[in-house]
This record gives sequence, C-alpha cells and structure tokens, in this order.
Amino acid sequence: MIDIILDILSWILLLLGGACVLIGGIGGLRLPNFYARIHAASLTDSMGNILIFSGIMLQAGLSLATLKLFAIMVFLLLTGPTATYALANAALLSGLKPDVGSASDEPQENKLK
Amino acid sequence: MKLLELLGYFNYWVFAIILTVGLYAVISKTNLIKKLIGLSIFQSAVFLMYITMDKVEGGTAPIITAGVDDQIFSNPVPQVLILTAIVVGVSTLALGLALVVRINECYGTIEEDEILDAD
Amino acid sequence: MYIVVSIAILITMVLALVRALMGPSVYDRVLAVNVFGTKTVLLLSVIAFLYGRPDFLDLALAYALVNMVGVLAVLEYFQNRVRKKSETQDD
Amino acid sequence: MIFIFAVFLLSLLVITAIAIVRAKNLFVAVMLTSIFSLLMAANFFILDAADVALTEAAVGAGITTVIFLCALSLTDDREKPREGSRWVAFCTVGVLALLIIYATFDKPRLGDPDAPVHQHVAPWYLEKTPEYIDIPNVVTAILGSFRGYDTLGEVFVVFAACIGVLFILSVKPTKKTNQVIKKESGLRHHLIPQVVGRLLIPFIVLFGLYVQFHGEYGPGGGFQAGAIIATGVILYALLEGESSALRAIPRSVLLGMVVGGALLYGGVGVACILMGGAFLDYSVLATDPVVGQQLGILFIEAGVGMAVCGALLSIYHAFAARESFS
Repeated sequence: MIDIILDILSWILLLLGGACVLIGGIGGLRLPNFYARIHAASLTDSMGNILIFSGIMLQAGLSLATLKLFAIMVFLLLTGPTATYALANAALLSGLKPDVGSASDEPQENKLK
Repeated sequence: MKLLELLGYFNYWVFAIILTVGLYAVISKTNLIKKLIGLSIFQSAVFLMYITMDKVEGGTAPIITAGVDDQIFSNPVPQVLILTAIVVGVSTLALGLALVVRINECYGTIEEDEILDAD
Repeated sequence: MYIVVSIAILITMVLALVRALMGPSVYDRVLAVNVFGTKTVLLLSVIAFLYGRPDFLDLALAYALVNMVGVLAVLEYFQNRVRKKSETQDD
Repeated sequence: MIFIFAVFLLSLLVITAIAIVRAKNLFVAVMLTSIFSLLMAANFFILDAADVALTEAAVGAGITTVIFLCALSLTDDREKPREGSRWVAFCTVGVLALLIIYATFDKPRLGDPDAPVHQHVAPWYLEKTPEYIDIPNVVTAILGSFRGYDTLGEVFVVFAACIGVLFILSVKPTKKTNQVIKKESGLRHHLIPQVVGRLLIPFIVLFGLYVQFHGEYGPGGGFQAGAIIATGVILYALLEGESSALRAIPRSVLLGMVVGGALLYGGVGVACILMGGAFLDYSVLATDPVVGQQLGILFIEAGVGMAVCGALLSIYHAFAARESFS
C-alpha cells in the first residue's frame, strides 16, 4: 500500500517537474528580451530540479543513489542561481541595459559588435 | 523493421557529417582559432565512431556488478582508447592555441591570408 | 514515467538550442548554454534510472559541480574586456 | 526507447556542429562548442561508455571553455568576413561525406554482437579481468594493466604538450609594455560567486579524489580525476585572481606534479623489472599476483592523476599569466 502511494507521489512529482522544465524552455524562447528570459530560465530551473530529483529519490528508496541525487540537487540549487547572477552581471557590465519600457526582441544596445 | 535497420547506421552517418563539417572548417576558414575549433569537431567525430563500435545490443557499461552473472557487456577496448584520447586532445588543443596566441603577438592578426601577406 | 520526463527534458533542450542558435545577443547564447547544462544533468540522472544502473550518477554529479566554472569564466572574460576597453580609451 | 533518444541527440549534434562552423563571432562558436561537448557526453553515456562520458564531462564543461576564453581574450573574437565563394571546398567535403556514408553500409549496424570488433581481444579481457586483476571496472583494468604501455604513451603526450605550451608562452612579448598593469584580482568583488564558489571548491576536489580512488569500482580513474581537480583549482583562480591561486599552488609544485606523475608511472614499470617481471607487469609487486596487479593499477592511476592535473593547471596558468603581459 505504502509502495503504491510512494509511486503515485513520485509520478506526480516527476510530471510536475517535467512540466516546469518545459515551461522554462518555452519561456526562454518566447519572452521578449534577455533580462526577461533569464528569469524564465533560472526560476523554473530551480523548481524543476527540486521536483524531478525528489521524484527520482522517492523511486530510488534508501540507498547510496538517493544520497548522490540529493547531492546533485543541492549543487544544482547552489550553482544555478550563481551562474544566472554571473551571467546577468556580465551582460550589465558590458552595457546591455535592462529595458523596462519596450518589449522588442532586438536589444537596443549590443555593444559586442 | 527496414527503417529500424537503416537507423542502425544513423550513428555512422552522423559521424560522416560531423567529420566533414569539421574538415570544412579546417580547409576553408582562414581564422586560425576557427580552424582549431574545426579540428576539435573532427576529433569528436572520430571519438563518436569508436564509441559507436563498442555498443553491444542489450549490453551495459563494462563494470561488473557483484553477484550478477549473465550480464552482457559492451566492448571496453574502444572506450579505453577514447578515454585517453579526450585528455590528450585537450592538451594538444591548448598547444595549438598557444601557437595562435604567439602568432597574434608577432603578426597582430590571426587570419591566415593576412599572415601570409605579411611574410 | 521516466520516459515522459526525459521527453520533456529533450524538448526543453531543443528550445534552448534554438535560443542558442538565434541569439540575438551573445548573453542569450550563454544563457542557453547554461540551461542546456542543467538539462543535461537532469537527463543523465533520468537515463541512469531508465537503464537501471544508478551507480552512474557520478556523471551527473560531475556536471553539477563543474558546469558553473564555464559561466564564471564568461563573466571574467567580459570583465577583462571592459577593463581593457576603458584602458585603451584612457591612453 | 533510448535508441530514439540517441537519434534525437545525434541530430542536435549535427545542427550544433554546423552552427559552430557558421558562427561569425568566435565567442559564440566557443559557447556552442560547450553545447557540443554536453551532447557528446550524453551520447557516450547512452552508448554504454560511462567512463568516456565522465572524461568528456570533466574536460569539456570546464577546462576547454576556460582555455578557449583565455586564448580569445589574448587575440580577437571577430572572424573577418571573407568574400568569394568556397564552393570548391564545399563540393569536396560534400563528396567526401557521401563517400563515407556509402562506405558505412558495409559496417555492422549499431549493437551487432557479431561485429568483428567484438570477436578478437575484447571477450578475452572481459573474461580474464576477474581472474587476473579482480576489479569490477574492466575499462580501468585494461587502461592500467593490459594496455599499460598505451596509457604510458598518452601520459607522455600530455606531458610533452604541457612542456610545449610552457615553452611557447614563456617567451617574452616582443612589444615593450613597460607599464606594469596591476591585474585586477579575479571576481573578488562579486559576493555571490565568491561565497558559492568557496563552498563548492572543497566538494569539487573531494569528488575528484573520489573519482580517482573509486575508479576501480565505478566510472572514473586518473584522467577524469586530474581534470576535475584541475577544474576546482581553476575555479579558485577565477574567484581569487590568478596570482593567489599561484600562491596556493606555486608553479614549481605544478611542474613537480607533471614530472612526478610521469616518473611515478615509469618508476612502477622499472620497479616491476627490478623485482623480476617484465616492464609494467605488476604481478610481481606482491606475493599474490592479483594483489600485485591491483597495487600497480593504484600507483599508475595516481601517477596519471597527478600528471594530468599538473599539466592542465600549468597550461591554464601559462595562458592566464600571458594576459597580464599584453
């Protein structure tokens, strides 16, 4: 009985995680400018990681694999936002201005020419 | 069935395409760093071919699990060759990049034809 | 069930690749590379379970640890460039 | 089902390769190269090559990108546009691709157990490894013992490449740039990467050591461990500035690691001769031949790890130090 409940729970978590990841991908493609896209990528990344890894951990049960999965999840949670921060900082540093008003696809200032 | 059999060759087709894409970059680009990138693509294509050869149907990675007898293992020999080749590939790539950096310092450009003109 | 998740991850990888190919700015491409990296970690973990050999999670662990280095290198690269540019303007 | 995934990933690989060659900006090409490497690692994993995938992960994700970016910041990241058609090169390459594809129809298809590759020496290795060496990872057994000469050669290639890079990049620049530019120390004023990176570095090194010493039992070994530890130190260098990384691990120590690693490998071989066996025949190292083999593999893996780690770090420092010159 408890097995079935755990199975169903992990399926739900996996499905939700998959949906989250997919939403993040679509957002990264569809949103209008860079600083908006970075949100879509980083927020859903973290949520998707937590959901998918919890789902797999429930399937793995108590074993070394669970420990490794937990480690991977924690490291991803640490590195993901840091990488996003570094990237946003790099963009700001080289003069890609966050453009609040407009929603154009092309950044106005692309200093990398 | 026929289609699946044809797809059994798909890895080799990808190998052929990536190999020639890398070769194209090496022979037709004039930028030296682009040539090196092309060379590393070429190299990866060779890796892909070797690793494709090691796969055995229904096999698993050649790490023996204790207590399981009837496992089929994929071929470990190509894996050994490629494992070392990847690290060697990175060191030789660094050597090439070092040469490019020195060329840039001496000639002020990394475009092949401009270097030839300067000589 | 793993298959559904892996398909979702694969589709996301395609979307990230499209973003990497389209640009428009270089930062978008770096972002796409980053997304691609985390998705590879997810895909490798899911496939390890799909294969039934969870001892191969080492691979995903390696990527989870190492992936950030690339993005930090990008940050330093831009920082150096901006500094170099300001120095040449000062001269 | 995984087969379909593989086809899918391989298609992405082709698209990425073409995009890399077409990219005008070299920085973009480097970024796409790292996607290429990720896809390659996933493909290796699907094709049952866990060790190779781990190597690609350790090398492709961090070190290749870092070295490329160092080289780019020393040169120029724009590719000059070239007019004029390249149809000769294009046609040659196209014909070559078609020829290779035509030739592949003679090859055994993917996963064919009767393919010639699987007939010759591989079954022998798989069968005899438990008997002679008794470690679970057959790849490590072949790498360390059965094909030890081969690996020795590869270690010396890495060694030679490292020495070559050091020679080429230690030449003083021709242009006199006397004003000593005080290099800004890394990403010191970025607080978040600082904290997270410092937290992460011990784990990276720990994981590297795990890969080094767990290589007999799971995917791993000296090559991967060396690359992972080198990545950890490079992360430190990125965060704290290159000079403090050099203060933590000076150049002489790095060179000592390269030379010492290669010497350790060769020394184990010579020790085998001295104890009455053949070169790199570890059976004589202990009274029990199996224990001797395991001991030998442990030592040479340590040598490989040291040599690779030292070589990659020396290469990185050579590039990074050049930057402060120009």
